[in-house]
Amino acid sequence: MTIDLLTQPVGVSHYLVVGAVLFVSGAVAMATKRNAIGVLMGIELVLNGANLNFVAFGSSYLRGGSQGGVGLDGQLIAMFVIVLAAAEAAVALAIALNFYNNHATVDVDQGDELKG
Amino acid sequence: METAAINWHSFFFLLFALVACTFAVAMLLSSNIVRMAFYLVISLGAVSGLFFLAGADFVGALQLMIYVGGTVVVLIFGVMLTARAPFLRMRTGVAQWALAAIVGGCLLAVLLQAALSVDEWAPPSMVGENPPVSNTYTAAPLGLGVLGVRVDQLDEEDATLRNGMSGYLLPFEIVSIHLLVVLIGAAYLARTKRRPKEPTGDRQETVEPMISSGK
Amino acid sequence: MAEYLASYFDSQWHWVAYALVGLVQAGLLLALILTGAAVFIWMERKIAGRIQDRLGPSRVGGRFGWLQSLADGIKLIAKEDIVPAAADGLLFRIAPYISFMAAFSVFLAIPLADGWVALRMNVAVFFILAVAGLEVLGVVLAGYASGSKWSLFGAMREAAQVVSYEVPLGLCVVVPVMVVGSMDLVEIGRAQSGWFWQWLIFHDPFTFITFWVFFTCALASVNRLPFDMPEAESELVAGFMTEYSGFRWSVFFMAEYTSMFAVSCLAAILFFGGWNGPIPLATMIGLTPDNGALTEWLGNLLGMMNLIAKGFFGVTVMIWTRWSLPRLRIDQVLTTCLKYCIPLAAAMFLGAMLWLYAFPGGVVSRFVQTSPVGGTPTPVAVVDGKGGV
Amino acid sequence: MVLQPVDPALVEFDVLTDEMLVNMGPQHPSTHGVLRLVLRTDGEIVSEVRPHVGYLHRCAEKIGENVSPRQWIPYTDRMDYLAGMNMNLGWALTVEKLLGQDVSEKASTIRVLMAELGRIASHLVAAGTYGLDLGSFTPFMYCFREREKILDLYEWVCGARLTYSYITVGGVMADLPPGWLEKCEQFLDEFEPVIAELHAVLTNNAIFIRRCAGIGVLTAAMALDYGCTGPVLRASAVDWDLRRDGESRYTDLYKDYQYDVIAPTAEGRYPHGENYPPVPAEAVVGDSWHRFFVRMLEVVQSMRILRQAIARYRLLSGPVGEPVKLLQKLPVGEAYLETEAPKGQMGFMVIGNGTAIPWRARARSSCYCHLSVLPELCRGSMVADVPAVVGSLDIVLGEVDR
Repeated sequence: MTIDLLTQPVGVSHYLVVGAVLFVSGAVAMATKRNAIGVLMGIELVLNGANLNFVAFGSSYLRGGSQGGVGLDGQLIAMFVIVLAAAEAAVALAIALNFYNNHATVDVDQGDELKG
Repeated sequence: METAAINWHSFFFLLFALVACTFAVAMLLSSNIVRMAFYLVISLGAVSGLFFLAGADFVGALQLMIYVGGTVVVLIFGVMLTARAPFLRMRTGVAQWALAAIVGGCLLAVLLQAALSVDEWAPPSMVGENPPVSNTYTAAPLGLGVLGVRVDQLDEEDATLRNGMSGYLLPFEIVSIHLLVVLIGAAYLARTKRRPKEPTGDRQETVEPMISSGK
Repeated sequence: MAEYLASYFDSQWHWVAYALVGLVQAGLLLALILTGAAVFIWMERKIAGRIQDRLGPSRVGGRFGWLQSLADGIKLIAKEDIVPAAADGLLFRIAPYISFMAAFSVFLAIPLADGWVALRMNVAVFFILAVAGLEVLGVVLAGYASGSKWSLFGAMREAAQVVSYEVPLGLCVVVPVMVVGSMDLVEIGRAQSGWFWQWLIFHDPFTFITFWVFFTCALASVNRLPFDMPEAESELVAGFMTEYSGFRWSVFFMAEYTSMFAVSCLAAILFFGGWNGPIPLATMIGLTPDNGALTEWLGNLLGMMNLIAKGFFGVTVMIWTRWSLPRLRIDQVLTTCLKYCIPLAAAMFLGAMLWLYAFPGGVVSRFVQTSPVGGTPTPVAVVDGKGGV
Repeated sequence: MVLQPVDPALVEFDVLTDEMLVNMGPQHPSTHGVLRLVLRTDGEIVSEVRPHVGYLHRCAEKIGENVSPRQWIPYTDRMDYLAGMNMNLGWALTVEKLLGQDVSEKASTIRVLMAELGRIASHLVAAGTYGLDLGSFTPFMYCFREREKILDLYEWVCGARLTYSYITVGGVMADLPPGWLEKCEQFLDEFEPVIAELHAVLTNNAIFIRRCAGIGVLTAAMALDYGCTGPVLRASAVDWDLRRDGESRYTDLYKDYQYDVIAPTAEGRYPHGENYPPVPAEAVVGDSWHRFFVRMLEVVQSMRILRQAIARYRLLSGPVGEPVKLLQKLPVGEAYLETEAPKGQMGFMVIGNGTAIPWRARARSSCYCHLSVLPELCRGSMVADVPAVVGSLDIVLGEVDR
């Protein structure tokens, strides 16, 4: 199957595989990184994996020219995601900075005041 | 396979895909925050290459501009502001890594299975020996799509269905207002309050936050 | 060319042909840019010399010191490549190439003449802005990876400055895009063919002012005086380049000159007619596609000369500015952006929009003249054809 | 690790950043030599500046206690190496005061010529390097082009371009060569239009004004407290010039010349201000812009004095006089004299003990005092303002460290 993927013309599945790898990398990064900014980067990666899927589903080109899938909505949603992610990064960064102001570190494991 | 056609499209797809995946994993494994940012940039850049290959030029350029150009610079900015030691490292425990690896592996398995199991998503039998360089107009349809005119739905016979795609103008505006509020909030949040340092010993330390009286 | 080459290969090896052709084209572009950078460095030194009442380089290569850049280059390559002990080796080594790559990639989408473009994109303007913005990454990484405080200062300044100036730059670029109705630089160039009063800078008063805002922001985004905050040599030693030496330093240098040329070319295409000269000389003497492939080629060659001459002129103005003005302070640079450039650019955007609304005749005729080019129906044409809009 | 309660006394900053200690110098393009400034910065804002001096210390004063006054003349050249003639003059006058010796009128006139040329040369360096500090390279070349002409004149007189040892105890080493005065007049004629040029590229340049007007404001009281002198003091609206207000042994040199002491009024107006470029609205008396402007105007006054001195020299005849013997015995006693050097008041002290070698030789440098006011001026400014302030104080490290 893998060999097939390498030699076949590129289709939606190819993009989905790449998207899956990015998504999982991002998700694991979110789980393992202790640095708040590292977690943020994980989120970016997850969003990108999802974006890749949207674009792939929306691309008529990857379907051999036939219409179908989500059409332009794929690109439109990708656009929304990118713009929102940029704003989200700014907000998350502000939170990280504030966290840093209060804790003098960006280690998220230190933010445990609310723990019983 | 008899149609083992690695055409140029496949070639560049494989190249970009490899770069994107490699650096995504590298970012995951790196413990140096600046290198992580750097790997993330390369990964995102390669993803934008994938967008171009999928015929989504506008989204690809948007990705380069906003994601790679903007977001990551902001990230690096944050890194520099918050890194006390020049090259900050924070180690994650082995147990946590193991757990994450197991969960991540399972997730990947499920996703791959999903990606490869639907026939409709499988590679088209024939893209053509030499797919043309994509020079379709992507910006205009997207703009029209936001306004509710869907050029890709024109084949739809049912006009109500065609126009039923009422566009994204309202959501777009709502989101942009929302983002404005959020960004102002972020700017406020990032400000900090601090006490001017007490004079300590011989050092004169009355820090004036003003820059200077001149223009 | 690629298709021609590919026809010699089996179908499964077509990608090799594409890769080869891609490499050749990239090599040609690189040659153009590196030669350009060498010439610009020589020009800068010569012009600076003349402005400062001295000769500038005068010995290497016989007269005028025209081989000075080559001599400098050889010297720089021969110098030791020092990586400071406190540096992050990988990032330190790779940063200059990121900057150069970004500056270089801009030329992928710049049409040197009608249709002479490495990668024709329908979102070329947007792509160029996006790619040019990547240069900041190399600088930021260099500043951070150097492990030097001066470098870090430079990197912080660069990040703040370039991110700020991208906003007015984008707003300024939107104005010609709006006037022409396309983000394709080839379309924008074609829309300005004819006499020089067809140039977009003379289209209306708003585009005229937009150009000056654009030029100011371009100066800031390529870090030239009076906006050369990241390397401000009298404050930050050499800013992000402090720890660099030898070849890597020269790569940064080339990136700077390349991006200067890139924004000049972009300005030329967006506002000064691109490859169209002030008088339609090529059309007058019959160097048009109608008269055959050779005349088309010659006409395009003339157009390329035109564009490069305009780019050179832009670079010359930048050099002239650099050697005439003192440097602003970083807060003043940001104030200039936020207080003057952005409102001005936004006002010009609105003004140009109203102008187009008030005097639609000119722009409509231009649009009809230049809209769908080539045989393939575009989605826009589909919309028009079906009367969907 | 705990959240701090809101306190009205807290100051709001943009973003919390780490404080950095940054070494500016001793190898830095804009510290004018080997000055080392330790900056404590918070982002771009400087909270503290500490000058560290001593990198150019050459024990000149100690050497002065082991050589005769005339032998020490070359060491004074190396104090303010941008205006060596003025240093020579200060030391020569001080020793003459101890010896009670007068010099011929011709030698005095030559001394005025040399001292004012030196003032122009020094102020040209100050103006040029100030442009350089603010990122403008071209005025620097213009200034040095003019300075070269002065150095040519000096070379013709004494054979040296930097360390002259020309003015010496008891007079000058030699009379002016024939044709020198014409050359000097030619220089003055050529230099006059250049000043307007410099005003155009620096003084009146909008960016230049934004960079230095209102930056590093030194109030008159602070200037007096810190012992600032020379153009730095005058720019703070203190009308004080030793050529007019100093000791008679020094002021006698200048008493017959017409010139203005350049100092703004407390409102920032200059004498005969209508002849000069307007003072920008942003400028505050005592800021970097005024310090720069005072020097530019002093150059004009020096040119006035030079023209008068040339006319005066033409009327004089007779020999220029011999300097004192190389190993002239000094009387028991001490003498201290301050002269108006281009950078500020340059005081020399000599204590004789009956031998040819002074018991004590001492120099009081204005730049040292100017350097001490630097932390006050730079506190709370931005990193880019530090070179702007250092440059406007016009420090020369050879004089600070001696």
